[in-house]
Amino acid sequence: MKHLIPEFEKLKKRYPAGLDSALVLPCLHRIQADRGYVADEDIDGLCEFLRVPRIQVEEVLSYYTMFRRKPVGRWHLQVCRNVSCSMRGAERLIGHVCKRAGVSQPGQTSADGRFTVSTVECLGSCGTAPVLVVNETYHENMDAAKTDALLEGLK
Amino acid sequence: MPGRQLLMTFPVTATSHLLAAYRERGGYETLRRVLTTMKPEQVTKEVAASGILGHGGAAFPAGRKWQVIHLDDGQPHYLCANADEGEPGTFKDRWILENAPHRLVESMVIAGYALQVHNAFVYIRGEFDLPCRRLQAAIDEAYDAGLLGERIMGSEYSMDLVAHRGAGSYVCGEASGLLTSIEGRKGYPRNRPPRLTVRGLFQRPTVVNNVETLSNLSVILAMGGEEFRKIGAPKSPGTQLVSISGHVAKPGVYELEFGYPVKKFIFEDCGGVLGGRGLKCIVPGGISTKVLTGAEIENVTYDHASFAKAGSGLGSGGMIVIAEGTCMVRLLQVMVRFYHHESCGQCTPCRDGMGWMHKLIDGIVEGRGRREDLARMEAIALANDGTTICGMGDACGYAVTGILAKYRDEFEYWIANGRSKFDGRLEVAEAELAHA
Amino acid sequence: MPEIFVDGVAIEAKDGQTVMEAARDAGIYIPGFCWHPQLSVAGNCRLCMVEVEGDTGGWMDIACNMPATRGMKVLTQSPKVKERRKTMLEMVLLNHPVDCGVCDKAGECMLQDYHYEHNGAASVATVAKHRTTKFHELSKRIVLDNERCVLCSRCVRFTKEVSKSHALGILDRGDHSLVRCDEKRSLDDDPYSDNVVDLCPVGALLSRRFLYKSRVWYLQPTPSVCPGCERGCTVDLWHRKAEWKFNALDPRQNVAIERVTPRENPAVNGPWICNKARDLPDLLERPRGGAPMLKGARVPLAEAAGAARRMIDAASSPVALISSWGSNEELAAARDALGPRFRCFVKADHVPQPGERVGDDFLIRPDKNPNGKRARELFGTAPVSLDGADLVLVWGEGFDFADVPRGAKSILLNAFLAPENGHADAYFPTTLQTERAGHYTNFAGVVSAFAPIRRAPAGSVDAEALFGMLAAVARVPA
Amino acid sequence: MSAARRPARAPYVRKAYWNEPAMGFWERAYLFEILRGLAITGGVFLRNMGKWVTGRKGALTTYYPEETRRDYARNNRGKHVLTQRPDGRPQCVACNMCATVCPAKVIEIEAGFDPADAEHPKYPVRFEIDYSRCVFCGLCVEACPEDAIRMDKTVPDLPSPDRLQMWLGKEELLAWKPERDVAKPYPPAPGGHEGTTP
Repeated sequence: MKHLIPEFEKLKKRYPAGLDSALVLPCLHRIQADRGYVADEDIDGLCEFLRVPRIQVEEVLSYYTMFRRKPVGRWHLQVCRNVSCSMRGAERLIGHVCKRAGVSQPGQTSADGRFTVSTVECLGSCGTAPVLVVNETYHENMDAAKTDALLEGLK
Repeated sequence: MPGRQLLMTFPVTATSHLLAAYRERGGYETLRRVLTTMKPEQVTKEVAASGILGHGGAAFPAGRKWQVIHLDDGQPHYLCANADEGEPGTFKDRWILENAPHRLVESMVIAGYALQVHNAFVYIRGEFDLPCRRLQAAIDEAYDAGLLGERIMGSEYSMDLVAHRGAGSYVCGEASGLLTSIEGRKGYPRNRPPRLTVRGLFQRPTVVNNVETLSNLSVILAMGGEEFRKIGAPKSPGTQLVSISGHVAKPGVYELEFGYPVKKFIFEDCGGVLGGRGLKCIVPGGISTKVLTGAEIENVTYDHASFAKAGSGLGSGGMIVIAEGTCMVRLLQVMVRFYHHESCGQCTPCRDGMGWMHKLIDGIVEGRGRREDLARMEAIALANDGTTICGMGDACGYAVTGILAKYRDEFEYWIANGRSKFDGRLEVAEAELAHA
Repeated sequence: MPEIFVDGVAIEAKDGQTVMEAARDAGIYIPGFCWHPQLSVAGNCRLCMVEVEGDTGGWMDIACNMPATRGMKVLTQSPKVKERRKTMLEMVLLNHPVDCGVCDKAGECMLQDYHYEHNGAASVATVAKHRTTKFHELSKRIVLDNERCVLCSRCVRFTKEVSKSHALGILDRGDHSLVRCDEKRSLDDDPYSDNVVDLCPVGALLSRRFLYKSRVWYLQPTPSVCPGCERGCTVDLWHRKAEWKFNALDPRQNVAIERVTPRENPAVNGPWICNKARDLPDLLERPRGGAPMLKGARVPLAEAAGAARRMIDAASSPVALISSWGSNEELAAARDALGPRFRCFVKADHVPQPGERVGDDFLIRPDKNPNGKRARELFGTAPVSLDGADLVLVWGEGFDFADVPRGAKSILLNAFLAPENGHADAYFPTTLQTERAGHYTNFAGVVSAFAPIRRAPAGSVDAEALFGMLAAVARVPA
Repeated sequence: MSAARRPARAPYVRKAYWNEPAMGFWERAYLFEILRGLAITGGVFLRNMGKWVTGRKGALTTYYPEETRRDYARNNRGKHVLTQRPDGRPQCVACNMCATVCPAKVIEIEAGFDPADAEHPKYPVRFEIDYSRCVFCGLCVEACPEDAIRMDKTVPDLPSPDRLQMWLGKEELLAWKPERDVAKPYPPAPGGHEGTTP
């Protein structure tokens, strides 16, 4: 993460002076975007940069669902299974995505490391449910045919 | 569109969210007027006069919240827009962030000026990818155009605005949890007192308002508080962005003037229930409000007083329409699973109660249910009522007691027969979807 | 000074006090797991819910975060409050294993007490308990049983606010939350870590030292003072009650220090002590000296004392090295006995060991002896000098016998087994602070008392008495 | 407490009971009753002695410890046993409930920590019962939360001139054959609850 420090320095300027711990979340987001997950050495580097105790960063990483400590498949497929999505066919979609991605149930990574499938709670896309998020991009109003076409394109 | 439009005033195109398009619509003119002709106290007075209620769920008058801040107390104040829209069924703020980010930015500068804030934040859901990018782009545009940063529009006033991404936690949508999250810690809500307007972000006075509430500011300042008050229902001035989803033909975000008939809205503006089925019930404001049956919303109009009379609330304006034949046991299971997943784990009744309820309802669905389980779930919901640090305990309580009170027969049927009274599914058949 | 009413009793609350503090000061006990007088308010156990009577109906909130305001009417025993407590305890016990039988906290567990007092009913839960890690090693000294944990966050707040090691945190969320040490295991380096064991309201945090050693109701605390440094923290030494003494098992356990806990003392250490105090058995239960000796030969006390007397009589330039571990009483006796004839120097019995924290701004002081201040008051602060001495009286440890001038005689008073015991011309095994009563004066002048927990071993002699024996001779002017 | 400070009390009146035995003249004369008692005692003594001298069975005196009685009641509380898990380790978790409840304080347990066994991390390293002081009250059995200690019907044949030899340790207490205990089979029969199997 050392190469990101200039970027973090720039970010720091827009936050209140001296309150560096506010940068924990933005920095972790940036690190994860860079590496795909947050590694041990990133935590060390971040603690040193922001002068926050290590346990605070570990707590944050474990508390928020978006942060990962381990790498996931090349394409991270997240299907919302909350009320509105369930009402528009998310339960069907989860089964379908699992089948197409080659995993037996959500939470797993396919054998070839291409897909990781997980279920999430409400992504704020209830009006365009069901929603499938590939890495960070929303694909809304999904059905079996659209899913097939989408997954086809993800190599 | 039903009633008067304040925010959704323009056709959404590929460029309508950009600064140029916003300026064409007259954007940032209000800010210029405010910065050049008004004193901070006057702005607050206008907002108080408008009587605007918070659009985040608690419906607290924004003006009253602001008046707690003492501008001359010698310490920094912070302003925070709550864009952590995590309530299932709600996606109205997403519409603003995607399509009118500059309106939020302008309004936040106005609010910041009124509260003499020099550091403002938009706490935006981490999952919102496109809204995050659009908002960040808008902020960058605004910085480049001198609408943010040092000496805004040539005035003496400076403010920094940051789009701060959350990382996936429902509880961070609660104001104090949100602030704790900005501080770089787990999003644990905090005990009151002290109120956030006394000791909020980094123990400084902080105002947290919903994105929609803040976005309305430039409208209020443009037309004047008294004028704004005339729009909508008597005790609920203005409009509400309603996000409607579920078994409805035309889901999406609609702007409703307060006081609009709900039944008319669902059946005329939104095209009625999906697949031509009857209306079973609606969840009026995100899943944390009590459900209202089709009969109960017969004469309800869309405003706080009317919904309170019907025994529910507007919440965050996320309406979920539920069609006839939907299994309420499964629906509650999904809701309780959500609450269990999102409980932050601070307070005992929520931490343990949600897990307990989740186990109980899973047991019912798996056929191990007993009649006492329903009473137990109600007792757990009651134990959460008003006993937790944040409102999540109450929220779950509303959802559970609301459904259990009105659809108890479905639960008893499942317990007695080991299967759903209907087909046990939440979703409509694919054929019906295709029909829609 | 707002006046509030708790259960109808008028109470004067101090300014800025919460209802919880005001009520406790007035002797009204409001239960709570997470609240601790020395820690910040977390307000997460929700057990201290009280009802406040208002003009427009009452309201309920937690007492620990409720500022006492004038005229407030608080009810701590109303039916609503009792019902809430009962439900909260039900929730707490939902995933608690209730394995009191094997829990070291049983007998002094807040959850046990509260359950008996405020709930008392059998569990209403029909769902399976949530299983998580047991005996997770938080540090070399502490194990954590996550199933017993009630997530009150006292330990976390302790490392954040008091010991400032920031070692502990709560990972994950909801009912899967786990108290954990950071991955660098900072708790190993926290010299105050064992306080979290006392802080834990249930038996989730356990000391490896005390793990399964004894049930607490077999033990009794005796007030004592930690001799680990000049802070002189007041501690309780827990040892077996006389009526529970073992007949078949190891009789040494009947007199052993089973554990050490802080004894709250706002003037010295508050409710905390450092880990060195927890390890007092290591310091005080080393092998003992045995019997008095003359040049390595065991002799009766009277004979050794007589020989020592003759040595002192014969000496022309005797030097005494005074122990900074002597109690105030012993030091006074030593001055009476030795003062007129001896040149006396105060000696440091113990110096910081490698790896030990030398000093900090919390409790640990650099001088690792309990009574150096009093000793220096009585015997001066001059550095030790043995020039021209023909008799050296050494009291206590920490002296290298190679430094005794050639030809000089030596008298040694030492409690522990050491090679130099046999080298000294006269050796007296002395008693320890666990075998006699006395007082220490700490670096700030606060005097704390300690009491015996057991009888002195046969052959050992109280230093105070020994100085009395030697005094008769020593007082004679040269 | 001195007599002066004792509060004044009403004089003692003996309470009369409805079934008060009424003594006749001869009984109140005492001497005859004493003689009658001596005759009974003497008669038993002579009869016993006669049986013993002639080697016949039925003498009431048992020459303990050379001779012990075997005709204990079926539900006699005799020697303690420690029940075992299927792998033969004691069921005891060293919770000390038995030792705490014991009115004679004859049970002493030393606990050990076995981190490898997550379900039963606490186990007794030593478990000692002093039969010289045991009163066979059975409270230890009542107190045990794990059904780890029971009282066998056998009698602890522990006569010894030395008190220290009357301690039984864990190994002796564990020398128990579950199949022999018909009152409470162990491990419990599947489905049925304990104590009903003949």
